[in-house]
Amino acid sequence: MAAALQDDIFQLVREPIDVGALIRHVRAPGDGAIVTFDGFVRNQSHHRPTLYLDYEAYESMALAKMREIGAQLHEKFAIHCVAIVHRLGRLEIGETSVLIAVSAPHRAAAFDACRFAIDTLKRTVPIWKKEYFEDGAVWADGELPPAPAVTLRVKPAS
Amino acid sequence: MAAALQDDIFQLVREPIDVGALIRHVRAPGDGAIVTFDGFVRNQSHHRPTLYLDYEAYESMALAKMREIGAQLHEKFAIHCVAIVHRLGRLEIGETSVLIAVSAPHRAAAFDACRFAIDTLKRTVPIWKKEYFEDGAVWADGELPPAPAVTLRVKPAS
Amino acid sequence: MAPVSQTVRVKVLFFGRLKDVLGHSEEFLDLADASTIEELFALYAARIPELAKYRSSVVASRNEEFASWDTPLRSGDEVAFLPPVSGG
Amino acid sequence: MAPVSQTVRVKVLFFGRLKDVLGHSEEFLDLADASTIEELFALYAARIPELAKYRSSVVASRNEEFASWDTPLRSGDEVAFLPPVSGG
Repeated sequence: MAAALQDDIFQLVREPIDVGALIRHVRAPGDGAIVTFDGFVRNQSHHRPTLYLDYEAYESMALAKMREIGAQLHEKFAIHCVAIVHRLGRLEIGETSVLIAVSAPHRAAAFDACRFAIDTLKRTVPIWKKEYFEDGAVWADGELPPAPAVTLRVKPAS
Repeated sequence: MAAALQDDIFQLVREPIDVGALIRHVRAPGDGAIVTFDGFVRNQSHHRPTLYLDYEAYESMALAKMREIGAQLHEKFAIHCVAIVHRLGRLEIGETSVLIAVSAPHRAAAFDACRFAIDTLKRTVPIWKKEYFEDGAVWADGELPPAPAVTLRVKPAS
Repeated sequence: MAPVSQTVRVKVLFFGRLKDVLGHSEEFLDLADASTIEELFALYAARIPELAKYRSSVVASRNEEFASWDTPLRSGDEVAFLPPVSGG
Repeated sequence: MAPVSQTVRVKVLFFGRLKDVLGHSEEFLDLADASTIEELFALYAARIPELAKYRSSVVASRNEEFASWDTPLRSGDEVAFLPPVSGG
């Protein structure tokens, strides 16, 4: 697997995400395009007004999976640099929960990579969202990550 | 054609584009996703080092075409709001020439709309880029906008 | 009565490399009524032969809409000749 | 000589709704050597019957990699039971 470039960023944070700073971070004079995905807290879920959200993660594994996504981006797409930052803890309506910024010499790679990154993050990174409503809280519906069905065991030498 | 929402932005500017401000502008509590395309000046063109660029436009028509793209986005995609801003005049390496930000309740529409917008802008909006090198300047290769081949004339009533 | 031969006044704009070839970017021009965009371009190409070689890589607009070369012009029309666009 | 029956110590983590059902999020557990992740989950389901109904909507990881349910565990392994993820 290709090593992530030194200036890629993969972070879990508990403070507000500075979108502008991350876009500036991935910017370099050899590039021409940055595509950014900014996911933020909606004011409703399934037509029920949301008060706020709480995100938790299996932090060490989540960071490992985020780095893995970064490595996949460099393998699959002609990009220069990527930043993937997810916020944890309590988030208010309108606050950014995830920011992905991808720079590339050409726009097609930046679009494809950014979309691959958020799609893959939502399927594979162990982060969970609890939604708080007037009358209670529920864990959001999510996606079951694809796991190996069986272990391929190497037969021991006899 | 669907009317553009009042808070859409279509601008030609001669000052630096404030990417963060535009992302904040399209953000609304009912949305969950913003996809942004930030196109900026590369330090080379066909392997020749670029000094700077100069953009000119047929301004009134360019704005009309940008608004037309906005109307198409609202027709084709389930988005909330769009900002399309293009800079004119002299731009230095690394400066943003075009910024497109699209907000939507769901990310697929935001990605599709943002990409449609930049692809359509590059084919149809009358803006031209002159590239300045150490040894001279050239108008960049571009795309010929699709124009009607013939006029369909209504036969005058006799 | 046969109609009197008339002229129409149109505004003509050139951009990008066309502007460089022409040495100016806009002017008003009087044309025979019902002249087409094609005929308008031919007038300029007659004046500046170098223009002719751009004919196949130019599109025209009339009143800020892309227009076919056989579009007839009316008084007050604004016609622009647009080389391949390179915004973004 | 036949091998002596041994136990292995593993760290077990629960997240999201599983953590709510368990009432805690992590603990260390001693298991018979070569127990699988499936057997580990069954131990918890025996203790807290409500857990069983989550079995089909849970994936497991071993040492931060998604793992199949028949993965045998070794001493020092960190196993996590992960409900459907909802980041982003």
